[in-house]
Amino acid sequence: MKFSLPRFNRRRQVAIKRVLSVALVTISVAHLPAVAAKVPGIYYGIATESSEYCNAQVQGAKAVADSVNTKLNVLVSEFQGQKFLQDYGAIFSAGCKDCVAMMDPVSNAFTKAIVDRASRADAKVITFWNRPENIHPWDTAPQSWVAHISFDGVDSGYQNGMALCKAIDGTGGVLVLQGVADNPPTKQRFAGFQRAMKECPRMTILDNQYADWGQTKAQTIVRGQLAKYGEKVKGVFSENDLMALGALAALREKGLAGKVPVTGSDGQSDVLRLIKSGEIVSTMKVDGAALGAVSTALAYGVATGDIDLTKLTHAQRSFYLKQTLVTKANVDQFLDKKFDPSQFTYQKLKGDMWTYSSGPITDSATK
Amino acid sequence: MTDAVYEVKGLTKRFGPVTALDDVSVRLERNEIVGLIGQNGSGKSSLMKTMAGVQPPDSGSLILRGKQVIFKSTVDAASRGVGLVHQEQSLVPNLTIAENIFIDKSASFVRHGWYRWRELLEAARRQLDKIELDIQPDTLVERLSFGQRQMVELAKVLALEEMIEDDLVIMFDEPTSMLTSREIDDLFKQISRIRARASIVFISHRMDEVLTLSDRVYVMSDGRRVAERMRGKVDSDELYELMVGKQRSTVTRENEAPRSTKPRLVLNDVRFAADAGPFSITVNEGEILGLIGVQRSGAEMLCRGLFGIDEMTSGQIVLDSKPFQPRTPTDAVRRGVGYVPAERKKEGMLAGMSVLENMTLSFAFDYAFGGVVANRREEHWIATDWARRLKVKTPSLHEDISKLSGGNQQKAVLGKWLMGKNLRLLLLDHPTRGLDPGARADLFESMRNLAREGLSIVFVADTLDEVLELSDTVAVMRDGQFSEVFSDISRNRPTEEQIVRAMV
Amino acid sequence: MSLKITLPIRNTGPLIALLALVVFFSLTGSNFASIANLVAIIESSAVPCIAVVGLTFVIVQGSIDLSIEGLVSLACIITGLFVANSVNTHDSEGLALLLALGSGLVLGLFNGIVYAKAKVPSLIVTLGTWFAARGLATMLFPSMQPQIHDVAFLSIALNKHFGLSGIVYCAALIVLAGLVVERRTTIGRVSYGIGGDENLCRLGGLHVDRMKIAVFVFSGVLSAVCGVLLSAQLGVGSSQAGEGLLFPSISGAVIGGTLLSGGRGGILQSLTGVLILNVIQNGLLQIGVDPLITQVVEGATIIFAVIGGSWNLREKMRVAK
Amino acid sequence: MRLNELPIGKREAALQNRRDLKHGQGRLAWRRFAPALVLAVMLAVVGAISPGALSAGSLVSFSIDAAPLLLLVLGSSLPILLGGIDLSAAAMASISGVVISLAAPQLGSWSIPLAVVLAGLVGAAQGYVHAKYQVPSFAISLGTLGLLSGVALFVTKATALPVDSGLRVLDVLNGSFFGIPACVYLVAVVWLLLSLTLRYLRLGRHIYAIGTAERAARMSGIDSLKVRVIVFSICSMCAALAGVLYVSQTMFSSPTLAQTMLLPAIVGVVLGGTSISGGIGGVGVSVIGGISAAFLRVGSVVVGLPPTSQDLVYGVVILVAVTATIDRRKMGLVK
Repeated sequence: MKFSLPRFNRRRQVAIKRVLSVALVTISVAHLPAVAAKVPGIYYGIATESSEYCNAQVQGAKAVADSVNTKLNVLVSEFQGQKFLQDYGAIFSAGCKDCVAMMDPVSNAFTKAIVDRASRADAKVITFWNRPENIHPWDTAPQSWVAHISFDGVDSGYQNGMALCKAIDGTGGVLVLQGVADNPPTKQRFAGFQRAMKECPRMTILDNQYADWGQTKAQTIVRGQLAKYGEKVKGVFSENDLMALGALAALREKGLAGKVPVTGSDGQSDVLRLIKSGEIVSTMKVDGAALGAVSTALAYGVATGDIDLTKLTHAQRSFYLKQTLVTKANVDQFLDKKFDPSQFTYQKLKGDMWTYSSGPITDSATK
Repeated sequence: MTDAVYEVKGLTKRFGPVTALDDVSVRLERNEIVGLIGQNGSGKSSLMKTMAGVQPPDSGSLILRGKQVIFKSTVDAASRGVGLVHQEQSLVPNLTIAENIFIDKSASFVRHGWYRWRELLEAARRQLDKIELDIQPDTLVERLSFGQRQMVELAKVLALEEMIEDDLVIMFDEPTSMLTSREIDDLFKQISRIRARASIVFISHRMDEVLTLSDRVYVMSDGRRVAERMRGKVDSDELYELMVGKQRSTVTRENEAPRSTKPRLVLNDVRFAADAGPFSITVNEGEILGLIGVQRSGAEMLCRGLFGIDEMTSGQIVLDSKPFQPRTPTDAVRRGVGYVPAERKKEGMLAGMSVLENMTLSFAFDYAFGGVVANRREEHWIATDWARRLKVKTPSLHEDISKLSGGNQQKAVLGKWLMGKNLRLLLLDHPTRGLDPGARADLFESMRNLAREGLSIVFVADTLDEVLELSDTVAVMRDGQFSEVFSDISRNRPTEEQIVRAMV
Repeated sequence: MSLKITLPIRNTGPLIALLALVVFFSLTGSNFASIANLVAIIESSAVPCIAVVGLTFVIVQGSIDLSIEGLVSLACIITGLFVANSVNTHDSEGLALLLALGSGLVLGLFNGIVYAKAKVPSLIVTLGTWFAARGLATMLFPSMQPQIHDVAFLSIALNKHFGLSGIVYCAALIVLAGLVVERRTTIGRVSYGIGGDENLCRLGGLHVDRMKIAVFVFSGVLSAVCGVLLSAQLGVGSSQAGEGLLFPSISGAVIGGTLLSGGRGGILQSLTGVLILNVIQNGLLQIGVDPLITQVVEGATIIFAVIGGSWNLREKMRVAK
Repeated sequence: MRLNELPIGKREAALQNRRDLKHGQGRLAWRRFAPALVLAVMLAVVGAISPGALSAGSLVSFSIDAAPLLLLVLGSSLPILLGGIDLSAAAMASISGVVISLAAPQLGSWSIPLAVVLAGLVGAAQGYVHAKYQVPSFAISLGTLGLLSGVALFVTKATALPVDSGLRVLDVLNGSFFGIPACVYLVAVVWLLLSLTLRYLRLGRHIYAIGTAERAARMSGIDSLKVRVIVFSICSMCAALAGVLYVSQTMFSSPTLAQTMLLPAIVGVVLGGTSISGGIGGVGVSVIGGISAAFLRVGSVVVGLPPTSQDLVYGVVILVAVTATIDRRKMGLVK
């Protein structure tokens, strides 16, 4: 840095001082722990920090990381695949042999690209949710794409659908709120719902909109739909909890909260509370903590050589995690469930990694 | 000599290296009109600005009604009865007349940031009545004609009358430079009216105005006050010498050799959108056609029409014996027609870009390799050459054009067109506006030379002198038409009276 | 009289476009015109309208405020955390409002000062503040989304008076206040002056910088208000409540005829624009087009709306950036 | 038109020019390097904290990531130089990717020129509507943005389509020559072409003129309609190329592939010192700004900033950088 430029005035000095001070902060941040770590680093990618589900993942991952006293670095995509592609790209290329990376690539489009970079850097990577069905860990990057873990979206859609069906006594038109149009979970959960409709023939779709997983947008849409269909609206099927909350807010305005059943998915604690109070019918509780812990442990194990990648079956490299439908019946056991790091230590998990699995991912599902 | 209303002593003002005012002292008696003359950049304007609180002096003192004062701003000055009618207009375009009149006055009807529209408008109405300007005070200024705006400027200053008990000091910075003769008369009426209770300083380029109007005249030349003359004891030629430093170029012109009779531009019952026309006239190669008329007489429209700005509705134009139908300026320029607009700042020059960039804007690619790839060296060379020939005074061609004086800007704009290899016709709309006599003389000289070279020129004149001095043919305009055309005037010169009669 | 002054009679295009849209949807959409639906439209427009009021002053001055989204989110999460909620023990509307609006005020002030005094283009300043505020909002977000329990607070959104929620009345109030400021105060009028010709205003001895700072503060506070109201509407404190509010607001202003170049338009025009956008969205919902082409139609409609809107402004040599 | 013999010789003029330039521009000189300085500081800081980030390997991967953004920045800086803006660029990149993946089976590599040409046409249309009907570019491009992303969603039925890697061009783009990724060359070429255009072609001059004072520019015979059409079409073509690069990286096309690149692109242009109000700046500096914009984001990750603080830092750094580097004298009024 040339500090003696011609006509170098105060403001610019200040500016650079600021930049440097930022730098110093970051230095202190960057050099915190990293004692006796067996792997260069653990990089866990989440969508956003303002989501309970994401934070749960971090908790789980952190529990494992701590148990092997390695620093856990958290990356945030802000729902931008490009960002992850670049961020992980940068980390990998900065020298990342055998470092551990878990992330949701946000969209199918980025999965392969990220995996390729990982394998080029010989890092160990596990992906969630988004995987094009024509590629698999074992055929694309056997050595570094450890596994793809997901929750069964079709199942979620199906079970919530059935719950809704029950809540409306099997008859009536419902509103469907889908997530971001080109996300696999959007399609999977919808597919599941359609399956439910087959078994519940008199439940019909009044209207079907994309609310992009968003609370505010869902509220606006449902508000409009209520205006359009009024009494005809018997229920709302929402593909995630945030949209369910938005829908609920719209219903409240009409004083319909509790009268018109709503379903969500994810199992946010506030939604659980609403299930107890009866304003929401059901949600699919996905265990973020487990996802974080299992994926981290698995990748870490492979990176350190405790687990031999070549010995893993396909079912062990592409599988769903357990999820449970929460309804008023079983809500209590989830409500006061506290997160307990001790059950998510690497040592604990290494043995029974796949007890959390609910079976392999069938290709047709990711369609 | 006893009771000076306003007096400045040893005023000095510097802008960086330039000394705009150098130890200037001026006195202003009660109810007196003082004329202030000098070339552009001689310091007249800076003197006024300093006296009106636009800018603080570096040294020297302002003494108002016997007390020394320091103006924090124009508002401050106004509140003490010192007002300035700006040369560059000071009206905010998208505010109403009323607001503009009272914008710089702590008036009672805008208290604590709250407007009282009705009172504001009534007050404004009164001001406008004073100057017999019949426009709603709630019209946006941007809808007004130039002259009207000038009048509002005046009203803005006259509004001080009600606010101050003491005598006012009102300064006019070239108020007439862009007005039609009729508007000038109104203005003078106002000035003589308000002198009853105000002392007035008056700047103008037009010697005659200054001499008729003022009791005393100060002459400025490069930042210094070079002379003071009482009315009656003045010889205009002497003053002229004092300010310009050379003898006045005489209006009478030697007979010139008859020019080619090859027609360059032929108009046949041409009408333009803004109901101007029908025009029928022929301009030969190397002929200078001078248009004159009161404002709105259509001279401007003719120019703008020929340049493709106003739509042509009927008739046909022939340029160089080929039909010519300009829909946009681009068409016109492509056929070698150039236009020097009256509103230089808005339409003529690209403020913020360098003189060079301005001059090479239109025709740089006449010199480009294969007409495609710019030949920067060549164009710079040509531009430098023209800048010299037109006597553009600038530290360098890379100077921001808006930093130049009006005259030099105008020359640069002219230069832009002269860069053209096949320029056939040049249209100039009030080319001498805001130019000092020196620059004006330079401009006219170049125009004559260009004509001698075969370029045809159509120009809208400000004054009779101009048309008579420059044109071969004079077309007098009235209500959007030629009311009379005097051709070949270098031989049989019409009298001023003839022309004026045709104008009004 | 003051109306005549500030309503530019020349440009009624957007209004016509809006009416055209309403008519069109009423004819095609089964019950677009139903009271219930109009209420729905109004309810959804309320918050954007508030945002655009503040924004309009900024734009009229010829500058821009991108920080809206950030400020809204920040205010929303702050409110969620300080009224009675599910994640902590705070329970004080007063404190919540104070902090939420305070945050808007401070950041708005920051925008204004850096822009007016440090002479940084407003676009950059507010872009910076946008991200900064978003960062703060995420930092504040606890491990789970705070549910608001404070019934009194929620009633702003839930209790209906004559079929409209308190939010709509807030919006109406703010719009009226905005109109008064726009037309009857120096800040409002001088803002136009600044948009028209800043130098002349300075020459006229007006406190231009103060006015600039003032409007940014105004915009900041109003954004914060949006945040608070959204938290009431959603019943939660969300750190992403603002997402997707910026572009609708700006486009609303632009479509309505408040030119980004400054000095033109005003609150009413901007509101027209916002309404146009909301009517389009709702209308498409009503006539039930395939959700996937909704965006297409929206885009197309915006284009035609602006063309129609600026149609009668067209004239030779006019400059539109 | 000549009056008499030239009073000044070519050589003399040239010499004088050189003198003038030295004298006149010297004072502004450092301003032109300010954006580069900012970048240097960033590099220095990041390098100091995690040296690995500046290793050849990471620079290569960084350049691959930055390449498409740079193309977007280059494209977007032209409309901004005009004093307008094109919000549709990012969406254009996405939809070009879609076009490629749809056309690839039939056209193979030819699907890429097809995409670029299509983009050019759409851009031209956009420019035409903007200029002809005198609609603010902000509004019109906002509409186009919605239109394009909508169409992209619709034609793909909102799915990410694989691009069967039979496209030799993509393979070439993914390759590298002399250790430098091919896409970098692509960016370099575009950058060179655009800077030369701005400096030596009519178009360039006219862009600056319009950006500075459109009315006066037209009065000098500049056809602003034509210029706008060309500029917006160039911008869209650059965006399309960016789309090509995105596809080449992911071998997938998604209707939302580049959606989120709208702001970074504009930030890049501004960091490069191009003034939003038009007329000042150029692609030469924009490219540096683009690199800074991209590096800032990646850098904050590499140095291990806690994610919560990344947005904050991003905002603050942009603010500080611009505050420190913009040339206020040239900008006149700051809006």
